Amino acid sequence: MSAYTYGNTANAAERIKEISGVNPLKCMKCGKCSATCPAFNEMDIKPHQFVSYVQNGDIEALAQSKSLWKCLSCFACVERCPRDVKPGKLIDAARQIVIREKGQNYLKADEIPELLDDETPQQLLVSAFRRYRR
Amino acid sequence: MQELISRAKELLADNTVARVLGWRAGDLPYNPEAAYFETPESLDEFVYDGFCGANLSKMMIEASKLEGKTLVCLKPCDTYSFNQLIKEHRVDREKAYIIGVGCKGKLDVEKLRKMGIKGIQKITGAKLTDDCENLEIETIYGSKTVSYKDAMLERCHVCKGKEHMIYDEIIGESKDTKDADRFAEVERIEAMSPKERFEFFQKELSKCIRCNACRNACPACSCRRCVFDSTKFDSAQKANVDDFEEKMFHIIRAFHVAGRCTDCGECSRVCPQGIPLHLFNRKFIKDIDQFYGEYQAGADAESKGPLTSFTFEDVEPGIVAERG
Amino acid sequence: MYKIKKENLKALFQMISEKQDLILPVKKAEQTNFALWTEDADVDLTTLKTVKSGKDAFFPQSETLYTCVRDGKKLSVEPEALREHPFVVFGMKACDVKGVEVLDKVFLSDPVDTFYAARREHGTIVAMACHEPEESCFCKVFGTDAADPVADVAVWMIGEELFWKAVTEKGNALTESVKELLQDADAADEEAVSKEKEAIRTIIEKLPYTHLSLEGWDGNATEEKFNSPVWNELYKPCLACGTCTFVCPTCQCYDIKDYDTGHGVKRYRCWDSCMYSDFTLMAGGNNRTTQLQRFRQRFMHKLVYFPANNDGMYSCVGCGRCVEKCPEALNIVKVIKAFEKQGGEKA
Amino acid sequence: MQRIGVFVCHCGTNIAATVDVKKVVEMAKMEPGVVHAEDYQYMCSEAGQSKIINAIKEKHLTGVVVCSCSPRMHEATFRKAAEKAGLNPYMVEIANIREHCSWIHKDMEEATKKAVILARAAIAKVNLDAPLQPGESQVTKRALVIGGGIAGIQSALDIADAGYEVDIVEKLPSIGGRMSQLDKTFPTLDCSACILTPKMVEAAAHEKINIYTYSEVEKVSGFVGDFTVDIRKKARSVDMSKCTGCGVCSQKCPSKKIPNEFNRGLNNRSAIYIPFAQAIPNVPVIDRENCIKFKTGKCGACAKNCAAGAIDYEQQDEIVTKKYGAIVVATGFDVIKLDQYDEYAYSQSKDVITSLELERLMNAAGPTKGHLERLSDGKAPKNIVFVQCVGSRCSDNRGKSYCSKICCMYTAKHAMLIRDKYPDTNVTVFYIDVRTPGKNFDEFYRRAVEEYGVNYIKGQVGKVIPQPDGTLMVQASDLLDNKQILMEADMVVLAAAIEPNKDVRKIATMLTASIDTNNFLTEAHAKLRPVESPTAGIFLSGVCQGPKDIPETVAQAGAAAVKAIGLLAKDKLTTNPCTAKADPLACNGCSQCMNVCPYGAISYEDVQVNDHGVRETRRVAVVNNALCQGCGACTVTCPSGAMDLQGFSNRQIIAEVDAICR
Amino acid sequence: MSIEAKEEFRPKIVAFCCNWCSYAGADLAGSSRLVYPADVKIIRVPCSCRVNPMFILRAFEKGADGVILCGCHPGDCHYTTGNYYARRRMTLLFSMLDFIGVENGRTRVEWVSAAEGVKFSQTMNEFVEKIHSLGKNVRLEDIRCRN
Repeated sequence: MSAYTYGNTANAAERIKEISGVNPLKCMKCGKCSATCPAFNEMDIKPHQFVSYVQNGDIEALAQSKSLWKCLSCFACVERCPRDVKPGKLIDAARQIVIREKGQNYLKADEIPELLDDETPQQLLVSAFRRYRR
Repeated sequence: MQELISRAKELLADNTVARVLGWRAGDLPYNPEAAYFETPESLDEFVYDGFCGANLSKMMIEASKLEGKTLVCLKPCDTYSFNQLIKEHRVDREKAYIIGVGCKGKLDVEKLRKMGIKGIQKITGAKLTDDCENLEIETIYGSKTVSYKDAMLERCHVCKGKEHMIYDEIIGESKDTKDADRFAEVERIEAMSPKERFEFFQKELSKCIRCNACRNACPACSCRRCVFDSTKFDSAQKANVDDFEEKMFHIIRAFHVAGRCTDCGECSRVCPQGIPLHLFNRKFIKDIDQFYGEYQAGADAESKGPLTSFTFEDVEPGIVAERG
Repeated sequence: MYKIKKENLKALFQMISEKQDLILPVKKAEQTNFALWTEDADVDLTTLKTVKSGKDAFFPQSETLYTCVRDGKKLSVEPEALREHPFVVFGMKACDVKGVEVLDKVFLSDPVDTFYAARREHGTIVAMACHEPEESCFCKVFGTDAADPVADVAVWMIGEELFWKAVTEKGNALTESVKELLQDADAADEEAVSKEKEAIRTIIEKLPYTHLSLEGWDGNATEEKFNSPVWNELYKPCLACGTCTFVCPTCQCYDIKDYDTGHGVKRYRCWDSCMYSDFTLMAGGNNRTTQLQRFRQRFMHKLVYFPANNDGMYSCVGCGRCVEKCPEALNIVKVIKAFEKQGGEKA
Repeated sequence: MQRIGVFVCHCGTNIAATVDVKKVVEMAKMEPGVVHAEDYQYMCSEAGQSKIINAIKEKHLTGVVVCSCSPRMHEATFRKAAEKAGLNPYMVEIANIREHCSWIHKDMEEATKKAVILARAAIAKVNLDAPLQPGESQVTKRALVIGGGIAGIQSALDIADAGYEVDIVEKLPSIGGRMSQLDKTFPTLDCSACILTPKMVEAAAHEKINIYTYSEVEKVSGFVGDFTVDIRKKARSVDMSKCTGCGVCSQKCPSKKIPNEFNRGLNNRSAIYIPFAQAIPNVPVIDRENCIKFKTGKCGACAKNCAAGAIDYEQQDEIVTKKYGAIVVATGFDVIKLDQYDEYAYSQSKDVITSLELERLMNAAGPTKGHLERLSDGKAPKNIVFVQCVGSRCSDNRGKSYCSKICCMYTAKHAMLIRDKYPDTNVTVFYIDVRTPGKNFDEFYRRAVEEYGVNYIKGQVGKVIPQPDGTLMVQASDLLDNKQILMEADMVVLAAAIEPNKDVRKIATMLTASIDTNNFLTEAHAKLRPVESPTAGIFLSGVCQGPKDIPETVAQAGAAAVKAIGLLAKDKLTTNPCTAKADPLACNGCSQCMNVCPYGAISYEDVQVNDHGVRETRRVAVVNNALCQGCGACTVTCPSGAMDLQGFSNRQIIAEVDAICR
Repeated sequence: MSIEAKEEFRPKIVAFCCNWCSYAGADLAGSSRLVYPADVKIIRVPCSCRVNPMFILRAFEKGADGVILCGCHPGDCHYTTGNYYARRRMTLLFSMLDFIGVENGRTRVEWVSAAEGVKFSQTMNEFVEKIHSLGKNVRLEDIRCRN
């Protein structure tokens, strides 16, 4: 079905835009996303840069970035973005693309109980399921 | 009826009125016609019974131009039309002496025919004073008994009430004949799919012969020159073309009387093809009630009609698509 | 004479319509009118009077005469083809057939109306006797026998059977074409038909209008009737609608109009009514400006002008449709009676 | 039948590049009534117009169709040309084949087809056109200015100087507007009051200017040249003719805890008050909602202490009805509410303020007498952070989509003033872009950076977090350094977006002036008629039309005044001849048209008619052409079609519909 | 197949536009080069209240597949109240057309100001799309116009 890889930049960028519903061209580069980001310092590609990476179709770099996995999905950037660009959604979409590319490497329902510990918040689990199920 | 005649004679005699507008007995048991009576003697032919369905208020447009007052007999529902005509300056209140006549529901000979009754020779029970539930009908093909209710015009089943909205005096008792929901039929059609609705109206309207009886009987359609007879819109077509003309005629006619139509039911009563034309008017009335608050045209002679007024918060036309 | 079982009528209609168009009373939305027969048509032979008479079959309410098509500055005119496909009108009553006779006088005399003539030529009328005449009927006044209609074929519906009698050549031809469905009638059947005729005639004698007198109404009465004061009151309830004219089997007035199709014009004619305020409206105005004049015109035409020009033939056939359908309960009978009464008062 | 000429404009390549104009000419020639058709490069040019004029003369044209740009652009041009050739100007119709066709369609064949159809519709309409004669109406030689800020004052002064009477209606107790609240003005740093007050005084003293303060426009009727306006003079409770402006009443007033609007609520005022020292008129007003006398019936301290006996508790609102020829709208602006911007802690910390509040804090007549101090503890702030674009340039529903235009400059001004007066204060400005298009603007901003050491950081502030010790933690990003910044501040100043005054919608509705989605009044043409409303006789002055700084506002105020003067200088106006007209023979006299007419232009008269031989007296509708504006509401209400609109008649519109659908 | 058939259908759409707002909005859409299908043809009227139901039915009679009326936003009428009347009239008319079984997507009212070129073009794009999905108007056309 999917003929692209995230290396196929044009396709992958389109796919990210489609999944996230975000038009990166709306960004006015104010940096409020980066300003609000609690994980800013752990990221190699900063949230505001994420937008231009998608815009430029440089998805390979995103896929390889640490940021992809450092984003907490707290959505502060989504909340605060004055231009409706919502970098958090872009990151999330990029993450999904990467995950899907990994093919079999999904979390299976049976495996979950073992992985559970009491500390994990319910909400996180549910949202993880929603995002990473097949 | 006798009381009505004596009172009319009195009013003619003391010159309060110059003429009486009522009904003259017909040559069949069910066909009285509207008539003017100018002398007390002529009133001997006066009749008022269940078959006097015609709404005389529209005739008052012409009567208002005559010298002197005209005594006009108006049933409760007719008085709504009269009020509306006053509002539109078409009749002169000062030229009318209104006797509100009692009404226990008007009869529809077509209903009798639908029951297979033919060769009618005599009907009893149709008089206002007849205190019975049934009509006794003698025909060439035998006698029939029919319940009065079953022979009533459609409009009487959704009667607006037995009160006269305007009158100088009232003669005769009226009966509440309402036993059906006024909008039930409209709702039934609304519930259909668009295709079914289209087929329903296509079927009904294809019967239309463009005889203009509905228009000419309608007290709201009182235009001196109807747009469908004039060159104002390049729309004066007389053809009974099923695919458009008839729809155009009936929609526009209903639109022109929207907010002014009192729902007197004359259009459906007079239609020779039995088209339920009142459905158009009632649909507008239902929408108006729902969108702009309940409004009964002719309940008074002053209020602004719903199409000549507005509120800032009116619903958007998109509601039609939204409600599906 | 032939007969056919009621239950086989559908097969009969099917057979007729294989070769010809079949027009007969069909009930649609509770009203019965003449219409083209189709497999699923709700044929209604019991209703005595269709709302409109069957005159549409020969003189349709609206018909295109020719079509102009504009292409740039070029204009082409395409006349409408005349009727060539044969058709049968089934179930007209004696009065309706008489109505066609009246129309013939108008449309077949010089100049001949080719559209009408073509239809008459290709149309066969099967007329049906009136099983149960009604109180509004007064065909006898005009010499019509509802019990024995004069048409191409006459039929009687008695009990479960329909009796069929070819009257004219056209009638014979039609009979031939459906013969395989018809059975020969025997003496008992002839007897039944005679009985039916008698029964009808007996009832007609009892009808309230049967003995209506037409005395004083003829082609010579123009002056007297036209100037009568009776009209002054009589017309007043008239709504000026066209119901009476449109249900009438003999009214033959039409208007000619153009319909703009956007790329040309379709010239069509459609029934008009002398009751309408725009009837015969011309650039210079209207020759009849009041409803009184229009009302008078209709009845004068039926009872005076038409007989004056057609050897005494009235253009009313006593079908009683106007009696039934006038929204204000006015009708030709009331007009005749009003004059009768006024005459009586005078005398 | 008309003799119609069709003129197809190429508009250079604007039309000709997508519409085959030759084809349009060829097709137009096929239409009924068309006796002439040609195309030309620029129909609106002198040469193009003379083509029309020549054709009218040579071919005896009775109607003209120009296929060109929008009629809103050149209808008047072509009508004038026709008039020059002796043709009634209303026999000209425009087919809009540029804005409605060539500019929006890419495919030549498709665009040409559409252009042909649009031409056809216009030809069909001209075929039914009738010559129309415009009427005349009087001009009332007085102007109304709504709003008494710098825009309104300037417009009023200019109009009055030209010799026309002007009334200013100001909602607040004093004229002066926003500018009176400002401390200094950019880029010259002169004192706002010093330059505004003389203008206020001049306006008050001008013999042609009449000022209604504490008043509102209540109702507007009429039309260009002849507006009738109801002005509600709200009860001041002080007799202006007696009051000396001594101010004793305010001092004696026991109700003193009312937030002072003039100082943006940073301090309090009394219930009877003069809004600010330079107020004009210098007459107090009783705020009845907060006055003890009005609330409880007891008190009356002001009346007791007023030597002039000017206090009048019985005073009632008064409605003044006056006529005006022109109306200038100068309703100004406000800053947006910040309650939706929680991240900046505006409602959580007293030390997060708006720039307008800062103006008051820095003003010598302000709540702190001009000392810059924290509102929470009165301490001098050492670190001040400015946040730009708060609510501006937002496409979410919290803010405004537009740039408020003035913030970059006033922030530079504020930063500079603070650094100048308190050199040991650190000033940081977080910006997205610094926009300085204006004379001496960029120089001004550079001075702030280069000479005053203001720290400009590119990057929006993400969050302001009030700390337990009363300081504020500002979290932002430095986009150029690609670093996240956590900065401690004592005061945060937000450059809140500006928005049109709340009342403008109400006023626009009364004036039937159109308004855009941001509530700015719409100009008649974005470039060519920027100070006029599309509604004739209404002119736009100042920020009500769009964000502006003071010099732009004054310039526009002057321009609006000139337009108004141009109108008032005329003795008579020609009225639109496209008015309604009733056919007395078809009129029923039902009054429905009268009920819907917004101008009261329809009355009923008993007239003698001859209806095809029937002579009678009938009650029929009569339209007053001077009052009718040609909306057409009556025409649809009329069931018989007796009421029709000249120039847009029923048959014409139907002919257009037919032409389009065929 | 079906795609081809769809391409062949070019709807006829009549747009009545108020001179003061949506007509100017259409001009703005034009000068901003905001594309919408050529199927839309605009008729200029002084106010939305000038539009008679007869015009709309006439358009359908003559073969229009959709009719849209654009006027000033409620409250912004150049003539103060015109669009309020238009709003009531059109609401009732559309409801009636719906009642007799005419697809309710064929008629639409949209308030578009002079400043809303984008909205104008968006509206037209949407409307044309809608008409495409409804196909040819067969329920209100006078078939005499077809040949």
